[in-house]
Amino acid sequence: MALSPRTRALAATTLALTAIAGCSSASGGSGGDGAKDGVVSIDFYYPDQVGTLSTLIDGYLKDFAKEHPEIKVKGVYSGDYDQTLAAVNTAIDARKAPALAIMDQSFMHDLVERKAVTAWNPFLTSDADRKWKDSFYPQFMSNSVGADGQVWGIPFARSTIVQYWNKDYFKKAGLDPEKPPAGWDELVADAKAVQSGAGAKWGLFIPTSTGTAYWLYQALVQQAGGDGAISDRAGTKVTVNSEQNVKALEFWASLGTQKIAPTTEVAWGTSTDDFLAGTTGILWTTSGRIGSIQEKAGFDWGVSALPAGAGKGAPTGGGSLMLFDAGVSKKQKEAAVTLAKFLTTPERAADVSIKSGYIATSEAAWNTEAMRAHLAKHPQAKAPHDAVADAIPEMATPDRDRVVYQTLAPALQSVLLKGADPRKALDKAQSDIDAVLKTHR
Amino acid sequence: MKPRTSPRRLPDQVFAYALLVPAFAFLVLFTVKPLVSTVVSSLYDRRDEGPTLDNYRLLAEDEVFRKALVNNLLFSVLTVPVSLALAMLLAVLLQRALKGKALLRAGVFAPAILPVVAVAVIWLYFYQPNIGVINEVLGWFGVTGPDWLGDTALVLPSLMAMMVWKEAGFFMIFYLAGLQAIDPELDEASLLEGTGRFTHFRRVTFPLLMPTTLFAAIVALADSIKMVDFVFVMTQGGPDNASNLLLYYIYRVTFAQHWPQYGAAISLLVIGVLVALAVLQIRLLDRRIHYR
Amino acid sequence: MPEVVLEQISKTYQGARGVRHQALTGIDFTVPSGEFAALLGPSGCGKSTTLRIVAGLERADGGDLRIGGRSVTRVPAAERGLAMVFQNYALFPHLSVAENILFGLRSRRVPRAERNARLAEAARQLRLTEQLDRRPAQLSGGQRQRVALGRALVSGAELVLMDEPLSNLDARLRADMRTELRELQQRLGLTVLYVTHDQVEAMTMADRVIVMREGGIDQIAAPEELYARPASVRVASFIGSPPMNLLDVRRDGTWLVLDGAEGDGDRVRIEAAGLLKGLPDELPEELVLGVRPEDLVPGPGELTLPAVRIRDELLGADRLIAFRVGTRTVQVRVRADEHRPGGDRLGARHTACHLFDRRTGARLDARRLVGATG
Amino acid sequence: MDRIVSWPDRVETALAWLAGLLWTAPLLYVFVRAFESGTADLSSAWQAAPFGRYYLNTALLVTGITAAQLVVGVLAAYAFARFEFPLRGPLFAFVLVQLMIFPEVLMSENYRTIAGFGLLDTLPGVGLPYVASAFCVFFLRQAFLGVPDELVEAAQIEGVSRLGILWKVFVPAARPSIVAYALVSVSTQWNNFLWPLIVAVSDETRPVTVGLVRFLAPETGIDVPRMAAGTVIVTAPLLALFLIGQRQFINSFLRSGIK
Repeated sequence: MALSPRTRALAATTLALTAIAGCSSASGGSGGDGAKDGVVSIDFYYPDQVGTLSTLIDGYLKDFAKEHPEIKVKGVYSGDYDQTLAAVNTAIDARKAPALAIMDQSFMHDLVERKAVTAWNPFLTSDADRKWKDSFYPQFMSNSVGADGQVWGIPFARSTIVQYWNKDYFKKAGLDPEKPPAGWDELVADAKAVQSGAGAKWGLFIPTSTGTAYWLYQALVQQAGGDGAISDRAGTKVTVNSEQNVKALEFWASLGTQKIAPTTEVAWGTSTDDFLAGTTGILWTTSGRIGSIQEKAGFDWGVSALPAGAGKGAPTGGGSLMLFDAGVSKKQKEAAVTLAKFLTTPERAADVSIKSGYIATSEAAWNTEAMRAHLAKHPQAKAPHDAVADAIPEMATPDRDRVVYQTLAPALQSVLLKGADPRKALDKAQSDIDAVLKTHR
Repeated sequence: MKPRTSPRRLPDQVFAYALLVPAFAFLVLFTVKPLVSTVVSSLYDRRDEGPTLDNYRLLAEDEVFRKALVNNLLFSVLTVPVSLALAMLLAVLLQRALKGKALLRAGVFAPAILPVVAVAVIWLYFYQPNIGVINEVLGWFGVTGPDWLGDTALVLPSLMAMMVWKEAGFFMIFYLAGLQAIDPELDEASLLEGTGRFTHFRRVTFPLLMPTTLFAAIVALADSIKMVDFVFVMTQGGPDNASNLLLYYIYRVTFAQHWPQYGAAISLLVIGVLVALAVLQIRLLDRRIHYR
Repeated sequence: MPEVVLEQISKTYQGARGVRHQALTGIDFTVPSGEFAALLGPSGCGKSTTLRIVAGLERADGGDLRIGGRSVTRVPAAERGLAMVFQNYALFPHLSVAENILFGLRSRRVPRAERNARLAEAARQLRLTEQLDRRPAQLSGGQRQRVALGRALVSGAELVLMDEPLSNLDARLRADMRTELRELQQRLGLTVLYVTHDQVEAMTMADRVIVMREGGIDQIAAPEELYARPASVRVASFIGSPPMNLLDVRRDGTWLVLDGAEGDGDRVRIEAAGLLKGLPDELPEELVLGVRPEDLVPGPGELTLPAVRIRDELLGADRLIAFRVGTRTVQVRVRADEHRPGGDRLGARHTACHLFDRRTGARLDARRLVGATG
Repeated sequence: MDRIVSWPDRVETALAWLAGLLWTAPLLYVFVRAFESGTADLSSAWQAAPFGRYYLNTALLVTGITAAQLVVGVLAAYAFARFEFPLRGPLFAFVLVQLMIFPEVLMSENYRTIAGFGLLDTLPGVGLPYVASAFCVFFLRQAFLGVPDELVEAAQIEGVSRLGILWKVFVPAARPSIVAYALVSVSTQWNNFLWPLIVAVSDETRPVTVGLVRFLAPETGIDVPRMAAGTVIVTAPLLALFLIGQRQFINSFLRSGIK
């Protein structure tokens, strides 16, 4: 029987609509208690800021499935940290939160305030559990723990800022290629030498992008002798206009006025490419870039801890494993803890470090055989380990997007890119930030 | 099919309403209802306590919002006419008898079908200050190119140029359609009278394309506000909020900062501006076809 | 002195898939200054292309075109000193009547005072004074036509090209405009090249008609000559309403045998010794015999056709009677009151009969063979 | 038509080619870079993210939304174009005003609505806010108004029902407009990014645009061939479709009477 045109159209439309509707059930999630036939299902969101991490985690998840048939993990690669936060927020609103996710540690206050995350403490009851928790570097744990002692994050893909320098340029400029600048004066002198003596377009790149300016600023504040952490442990008290803060920003701005660095934005994402292309002689950026620079550099290069001034040290950064609450059952949380322990064994921590450039999160990881063999081959990889000794916590506040991205970063940029007065800019940022944080105290 | 008998036939008016049910159901669900709840939501503070006008008070002082608003106005006011003017020029050029016309049309139109994010990815690379293509090309001529996206003064114009590149081909199609509706005899009459090309364009083609222009302007204006995808890929609103745009700011406030109440207040302001513009344009549309 | 001369003008179009289509082959004609010439032919015959080549809207592939003695083959349209009235009038919908009429003068930067004077004069002549502020959409068809004409007139060009300018008007208006146009042309002494597919327009207005067919010219003649002595079967069948009766015949000694009749018994034979007298000996076998409807009378004549009356039709003053001759139908026009009873014969005078060579379609004349001009 | 070629003609031709070059050069560049080491970059990019799945999602979204918009829009446009009923003017004005209030501006509340339906991270969740398109209703109404009355009356005399008239008279007569709208809608939805970014979290629901950005998220700096390869993967199919169907595509625009 031939269908009338109208029936055909109706059928086609119905088909199209059911096609979309049919896919609605595709994404399960951790809803319900997630347990079926003794198998617990959980979602695990993981970002990848370096391009190699997602492949690594996919591999670990396969191993985990073999070792723990009772737990079914659905890994969701969720973009970068900001996108992961947005994705997790969406999932929380849908009450389908992942049981476990790698989150930027500095999101902690927002997540805690919104009661989105669960503390690890209730799940760390045995001695072995506590030993596991204590195995991580205290520098990394320092901003994973709230003022009340609750543990919110387990370090996983952590990093810090290090200094890369182009040894070929140093040689050409008549500098000692094995001796990176160790203080601000040397830094400026070496940068100038690299420009005039080796023909580098720029001497020094310190990224000024909206998303990361605060992080590099923390290091400069620390070096200026101030409190590089900027925020207190509760995240509600922030100081950005102390003498040392101003001094740090003045120094940073002076790089531009001395034509060592551009007065346009030094983009976080492409500054490594600029270093690799020989645009700049020295680059400050995350330790996570060691791997890709090693792979791509067509010249001799070195990496070290940042120079020191009145103070010393750089902030840590990167992601920690966090437990989520919305729609996640106790069983699923326990499964998530099992997964977290699996992902953070010294062997895997060493593996993550070797293959992605993140810093191995415990001393035990640095002492694994794989790591030793790696260090023997690539002595540069030791630099972040040394940097960790002086590491300070990453600035973290509630309402981070407003405080850091919308207030502090534009204030820094207005000085660095548009020549505003550092003190005025920081005073204004201070009052704006206080106004925002007032509602969170 | 069974024959229908007329007594059971719905009156025309009822039938018409029935036809409108699906459209209005969705309009109510995804326009009216959210509009109302946006109004309500904007009257509550972050902890959902209220009612209060705090959000609006904040809006008046919010420098980031003011920047995003000014940026977006600049963006719309410049990209819409420039895109349309270029589109018109391209249409006039590519409407003529010309070898390879189809190829050229396809080439100019191609960027229009690319997703904005793909366009953004491409241009992000072109705009790189030290390793980007544009500055490399400028370098051949001994010009040291600026930092297109890193300079607070250049970032918005750079983004505008990119969007004009993307959109002009799209509106060119509208204009090609409009040009086809113009009687070729009119062009020939001008040709015989010795009317210069520019005069002919100014006195004949341009006025006759006015209806197309108004129609395209509505679409272009809407696009200039809702297509902010490139901000995500290229600048995240920076540096120093120089490329922050309204919808991107709404997104950040609502989702990154988890502050839907304040996001609602901003949305309402944007909607107010949009509706005012829409009403204005519909008025113009109403009056448009005097001579048809 | 805008005399228009076309010499061996040819034009081909690039069709789909590179197939070239010959639109015009060797067009030759002259329009003397001050004359009204009509290009007449069915659609697709190349008359519009010819006009557009003269206008400069299209370029000829070969041949020479001279206007007022100057070769203009490579001269842009605007510099040929001519005006054109388009089929759809080419009025700018967004401009007023006055602006439309003055459009070209503004382009040519004619001073304002002179513009206004010319506008007033044209508007007066064309009775458009009241409508000057209106838009084309507010005008009637005839008024629009006059606006288009007005634009041609104010240009001051002495050569005006018209492309079927009356085809969008109703019958009544068309008849009025024909007279008006002719009068205007005469009064202003314009040289006009006029394209039409309507023979009535051509015959009533033109000093000279150029009949075109398939990219070539069939005949160039004054309307009377065209009617009285069509140069070919094609022209004969195109001119006149109803057109000339044409019968395929074969020559058999002094007889003409009507083709297409079945069997010997029905074969129609016409005694034609008088008609054939004086024609050359090498006369072809196969001929076409043509007689106009008004040249046939019921009853015997110098040439007599056996005929059977089948129906008649009253056309006001005239009556059109259909006869069957052999297997063919022949139309006869008589005065309406001349209602003679139908006999079984039709007669015609020898001088009213036309003979054509069936193979070439060319007219055969007593004194000489008149070939169709090619 | 080949007219007499004057020097302004030559200038225009040169300008046309210059424009063509300016508009195509960036794309050509991307394609050249994507293939600079054969297909290696392409295959590694293809494997780096589930582009196949993203494509499927985009295809389902684009066809589903466009089909739904057309059904809803055709019905509403028919009502506005053909029938007299109380409040017709105000209701149509309401639709017109909605031209400017697109779902993105109301994303926060639409998000709540979708979350309330339990449709977050589902394809219907991505598509539903777009089903009623004011632009579609407006555009099709214009097209329907152009359908001659005689056609409708002829059908009425034949005893065709009102829906039958819609299907047999209006829809065929307005086909170029419907096709043109469908093309605009497909291209808009293909482009859509912000709303899916918010609603679609997992690979099972992400459309290509969101997938591309996720694919590029790693901040390793700019790897041009890889980026070019990803861009080619995302753009090539639509470009190919366009090149194959460009004549119909442009023609349907031209015939739709967008003026």
